[in-house]
Amino acid sequence: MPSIRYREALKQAMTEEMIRDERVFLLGEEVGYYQGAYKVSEGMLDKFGPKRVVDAPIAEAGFAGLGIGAAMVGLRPIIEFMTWNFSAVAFDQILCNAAKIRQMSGGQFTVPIVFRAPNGSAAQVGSQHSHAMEHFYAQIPGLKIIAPATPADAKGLLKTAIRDDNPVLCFESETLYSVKGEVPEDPDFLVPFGQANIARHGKDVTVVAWSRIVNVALDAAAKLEKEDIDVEVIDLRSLRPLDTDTIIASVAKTHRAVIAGEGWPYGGVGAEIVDRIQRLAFDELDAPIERVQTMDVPMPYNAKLEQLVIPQAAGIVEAVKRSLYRA
Amino acid sequence: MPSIRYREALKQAMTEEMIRDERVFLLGEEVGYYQGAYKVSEGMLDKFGPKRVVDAPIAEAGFAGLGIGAAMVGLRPIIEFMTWNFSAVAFDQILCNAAKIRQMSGGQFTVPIVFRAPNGSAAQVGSQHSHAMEHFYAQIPGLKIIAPATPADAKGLLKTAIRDDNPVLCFESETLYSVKGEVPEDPDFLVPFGQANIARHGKDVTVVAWSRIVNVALDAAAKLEKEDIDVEVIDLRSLRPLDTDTIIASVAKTHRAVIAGEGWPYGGVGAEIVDRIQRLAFDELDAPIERVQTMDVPMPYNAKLEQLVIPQAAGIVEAVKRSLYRA
Amino acid sequence: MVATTKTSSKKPEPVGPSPEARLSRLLGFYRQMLLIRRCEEESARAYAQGKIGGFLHLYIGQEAVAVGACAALRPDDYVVGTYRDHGLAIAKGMNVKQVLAELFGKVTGCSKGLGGSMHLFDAAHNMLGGYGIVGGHIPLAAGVAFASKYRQDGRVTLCFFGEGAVSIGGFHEACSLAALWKLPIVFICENNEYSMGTPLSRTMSVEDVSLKAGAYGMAKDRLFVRDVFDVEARVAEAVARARSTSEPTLIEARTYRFRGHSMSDPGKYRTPAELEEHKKNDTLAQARSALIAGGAGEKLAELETDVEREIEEAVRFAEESPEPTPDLLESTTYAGPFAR
Amino acid sequence: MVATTKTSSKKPEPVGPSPEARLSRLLGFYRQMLLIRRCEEESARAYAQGKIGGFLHLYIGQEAVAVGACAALRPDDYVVGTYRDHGLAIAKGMNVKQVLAELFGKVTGCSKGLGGSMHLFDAAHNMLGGYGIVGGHIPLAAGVAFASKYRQDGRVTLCFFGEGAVSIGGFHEACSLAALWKLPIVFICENNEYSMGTPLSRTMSVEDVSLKAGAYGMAKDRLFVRDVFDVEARVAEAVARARSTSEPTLIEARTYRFRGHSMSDPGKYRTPAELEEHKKNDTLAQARSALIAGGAGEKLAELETDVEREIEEAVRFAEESPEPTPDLLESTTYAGPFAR
Ligand SMILES: Cc1ncc(C[n+]2csc(CCOP(=O)(O)OP(=O)(O)O)c2C)c(N)n1
Ligand SMILES: Cc1ncc(C[n+]2csc(CCOP(=O)(O)OP(=O)(O)O)c2C)c(N)n1
Ligand SMILES: [Mg+2]
Ligand SMILES: [Mg+2]
Repeated sequence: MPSIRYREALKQAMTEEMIRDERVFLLGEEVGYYQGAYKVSEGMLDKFGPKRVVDAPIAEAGFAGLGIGAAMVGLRPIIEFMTWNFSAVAFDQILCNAAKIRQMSGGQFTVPIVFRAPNGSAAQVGSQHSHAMEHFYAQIPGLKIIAPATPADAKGLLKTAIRDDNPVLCFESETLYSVKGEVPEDPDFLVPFGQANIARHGKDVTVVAWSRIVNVALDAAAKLEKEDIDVEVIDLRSLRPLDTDTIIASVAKTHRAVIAGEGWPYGGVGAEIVDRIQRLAFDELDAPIERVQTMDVPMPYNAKLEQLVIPQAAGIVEAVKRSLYRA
Repeated sequence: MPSIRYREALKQAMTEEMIRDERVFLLGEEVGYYQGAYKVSEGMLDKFGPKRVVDAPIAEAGFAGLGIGAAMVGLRPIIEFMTWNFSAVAFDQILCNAAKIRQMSGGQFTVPIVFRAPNGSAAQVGSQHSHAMEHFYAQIPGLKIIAPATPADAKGLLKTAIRDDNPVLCFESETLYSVKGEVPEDPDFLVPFGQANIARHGKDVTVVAWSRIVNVALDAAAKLEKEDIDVEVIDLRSLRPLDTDTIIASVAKTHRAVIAGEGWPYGGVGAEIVDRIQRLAFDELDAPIERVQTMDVPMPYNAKLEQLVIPQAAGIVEAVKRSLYRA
Repeated sequence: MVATTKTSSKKPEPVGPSPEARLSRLLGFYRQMLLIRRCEEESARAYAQGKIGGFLHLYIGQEAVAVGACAALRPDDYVVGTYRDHGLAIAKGMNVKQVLAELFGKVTGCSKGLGGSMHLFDAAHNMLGGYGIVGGHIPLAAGVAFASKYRQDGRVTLCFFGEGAVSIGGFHEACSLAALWKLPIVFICENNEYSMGTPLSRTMSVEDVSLKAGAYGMAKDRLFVRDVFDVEARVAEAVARARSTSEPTLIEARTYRFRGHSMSDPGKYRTPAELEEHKKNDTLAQARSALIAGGAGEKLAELETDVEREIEEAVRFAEESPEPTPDLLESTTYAGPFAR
Repeated sequence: MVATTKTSSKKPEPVGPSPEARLSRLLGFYRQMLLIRRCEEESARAYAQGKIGGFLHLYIGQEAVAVGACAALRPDDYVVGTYRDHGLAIAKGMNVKQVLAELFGKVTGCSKGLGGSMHLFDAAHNMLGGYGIVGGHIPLAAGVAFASKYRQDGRVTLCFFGEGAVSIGGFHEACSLAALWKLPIVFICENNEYSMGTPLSRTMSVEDVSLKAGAYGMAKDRLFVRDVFDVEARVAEAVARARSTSEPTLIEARTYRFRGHSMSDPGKYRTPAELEEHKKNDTLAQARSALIAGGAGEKLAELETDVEREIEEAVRFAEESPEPTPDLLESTTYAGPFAR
């Protein structure tokens, strides 16, 4: 299997699906002539032309809504936000239209659309450009949420998303775009939603993570291994649907859980996972479920403070030890 | 103490604070000449004139942002959204500006602004008009979130909000506006944030609720009393800050908890409360923490289905019994 | 991009070959307008009886806009509207039964009773829905037109909204994209002088909404609605432009609503005199007089009894239809397996 | 509301009483423009050395806009800008030390190292910040003007944004509100022909951004920036209108950026020839020639060494300053006790 970068895996997914299905097109800021703000769509304009790789002006609510309308009548748009932060101006379109149209039309209209963008912190991009937006969207019924951590999942999950008849939001990460990994070439390689991947098998503590924090959790697991602590790392892959079974099965084995992800502590995906575990595996738990997340403040620009605010392997190590009463 | 309606209590709060402080003004759609879409501001235009009771065109992002800018330079705006649903088009202004400006200016600028509106379901207003928006906003550091359940708290919390130097979001309820209750007349009557109210004392199970669901929880408690189940009902009053101490003290006594509130099951305020309880009172819990919330679907128009989707006393009764293993 | 303009509202040349043809077309228009008027009146009654819940926004007084505009369309053309959508739904060909059943929250309604008054959808008639967030549907309509251009299917999309929507970002972004990408769409602003309780003068710095088109170099038109034929002709012009050269147009149609914003609106913001003045220009009444003057009195009588029968049947149908069942909730939320 | 217009860019009558006065004012302008240019060049170097992180958007080529515009202001007037805010900050009177220290992420920076390049704030100079969400700051600026009108403090607000921001809702809603409520604000669109890598022609259906003013009945002006005096004069006119009659103005200033959108931009979307062509109109170089021609060569030399010293000091200051400490995080998030 060839080893390619996360960003190329995403491009392969879009390219293969656009070859497969005339109705699929890519629209967003700088996706065409500029070759993508983060080069994810590099070369796609040459391949498909301006009809199917569309450069949009800065009007996220406008082109998000435009994509939803196009999807209602049978196209299958891929809408790229330059980053998920900028989807905040399109929040109403996703909340009130993308997620609602199927039900409020009595099931007459579906919205087969994909919204994708890098998410979470990058390097010192500051207060307004570092949001972990999945926590807002995962709450909303009618949407599906994916957060690939590896190049293979980036390709397989995005292809599944493009073929899905519901609105799917794909949360990528600028810091993952250059990461390499083996990726199948089969044009029908699909990764199903709702099936978490056990990134590392272990028996002592379950660490649940997604997107780039999966790698941070694996670092932490490696450190803990030296202290004879055997951590199981679950890569969720999709946040809605959430693979509760895999999480519960793991906790039933380890009896301890730590949830790690970017995003503020209050509520969000992390709290939801805690809620499910305590409800479905109450008698299995030998310790409180720990959470490791972004500090409860806006993202500071200063590099050291930014690193302090973002979840780190050291924080996961501590949380795992707390859950083992070894802290 | 005179008994007045929830909507009048809100008006008293705004009126008293506008008399007290020239910098306070009310701006929103139909707040003036129309006397308020829900009559909360009835008579205020006559009292204060169009300079301080400002009718706005339909441009929520615009006038939310305008309020933030005015607050940065020393005014103290009260921005009324016709309902919280419509704040979705202003989401970016609240997320990226209101909540961020103080920190990203190094503390130079504060944003003393209040956003207020009815929230959650009303009677059959359907898919796009029934959102429980507090779950999105409570996640965001830099904001304070209040959700008064009684006329007295509506007045006291809103007055505290108007005097607060931070952005405060006030979640009201159309179905509470006509509810009557005793309200102090003291112009300096303030209800502090972060202090929950024990709406009913009990020893068997703790039910945590906010806004109009507090009343639903009290109904459930009354029903359960007949079955010799003694429920303690906690009215949170403010969601950020959240009065964790009161919740934990109650759970330490009852050893069982049920969280009840409008809003979808995935994440949100309910999940956050579960997370805090299991982390801080792990050894106190004799049963999984239960949650009673809106079903995980958009709000249907049909009256019976709507009632099925919204949290009801019966659902709280069942959850309480489950937590007592009596279901 | 050239911006064509028309702001007078003088009568255009008669549409159709002969006066007879014109008269029979007027009969057709009158029937649709009457059907809408009666549907709204029955809705109001049913609302008072508690058979309809939530918000109810009546179209009474504005019938000529939707009827005239839809007359300029092919059946395969698309329409997108606001929460004030009953008239548009009927004008686009939807059955009154489906509409009233939806308002009654019945499973036989166009949206299975899940959408309600503000959210009428009908795939069969390319009615892409009524929407409750002011301005939120305008980009969506641009997307429908984008799809037509993408597929070269020759269809045109009409997007309706009130003058209150013109100040919000969704209007601006949709117009910007439609003009930039030359989308086959006609934006129809139904300027009924009030945004809820707020008159034009307090929501906009310019009274002429069609001026907004200049910001996008978009073709525009402006008319004061007095005549359904005029509406048809003006919209037909814009539709032709969209179909032939794929250029968008902004049309301002000055009209007036005879009822409150919604059922809960006491309407204190306008005087009875103002209301009465406008009712003198009721396009429905005028069409009726024209028909009588034109000697179609007999046909008219038939038509009116016929409409009454249709309305009665629709009300009965709505009342007697079953309600939607809980199993619909999850199956309509997601296509395929539920995601939680 | 009358919409005044000027679209030529012919030289206005000399500002100030005498040629001497004009020359000394030009010296002042040149100093500010040079300070900005040099600050940006040093920032670029520091960025390459990894001393500055995140995004860095340079103002090189556009200096005359901020300098000319701020020259038309009183110290107590307000400015609000985008992420491309270094030039505006300095033009409004901020010390280069505070600016560079902020870019270096130091606690001595204007925003304590918490904001960074995109978020320069300075209450002392009424610099209300640089903002990262395109269009998001425009309504906010309208609010600052609203406060001035509310308090009758006679202040004017200048709001800067790029032509890429004109398609987004925030621009439209802010203009709608400012025109409706007659707010004392001047909207300055710095049209540098590119929105990141996208030329004007592919982001807007009209090339003349000032046309957008017509949609609001707002006063407008349009100039091709060749001369800092011209910028000052045109902005002064709009500022006077705002201050005297509390009317907003939309000014389009056609300009050009000599560097990439940000440091990561390879700039493949334009030819070196195009860039060189524009560099010939570099307002900084032209001001310099004018000063020499005017016989101010000596003063010029002094000034330039002086600026060099100021820049050196600022860089040293930024490098040697301490970083912000963790305790700042919570205390800057909330005024008063933390809310969790
Ligand atoms: C974004 C948003 N803000 C506010 C509302 C509440 N609202 C519903 S209709 C309406 C007035 C709209 O007036 P107009 O656009 O003129 O349409 P009309 O009702 O006159 O047909 C308002 C303020 C809403 N639905 N959406
Ligand atoms: C809402 C939003 N969408 C996208 C971006 C990403 N972005 C930052 S600057 C920029 C281009 C802006 O161009 P222009 O407005 O012309 O200003 P200039 O950079 O030329 O000064 C884009 C797309 C953003 N910051 N905010
Ligand atoms: Mg109207
Ligand atoms: Mg630009």
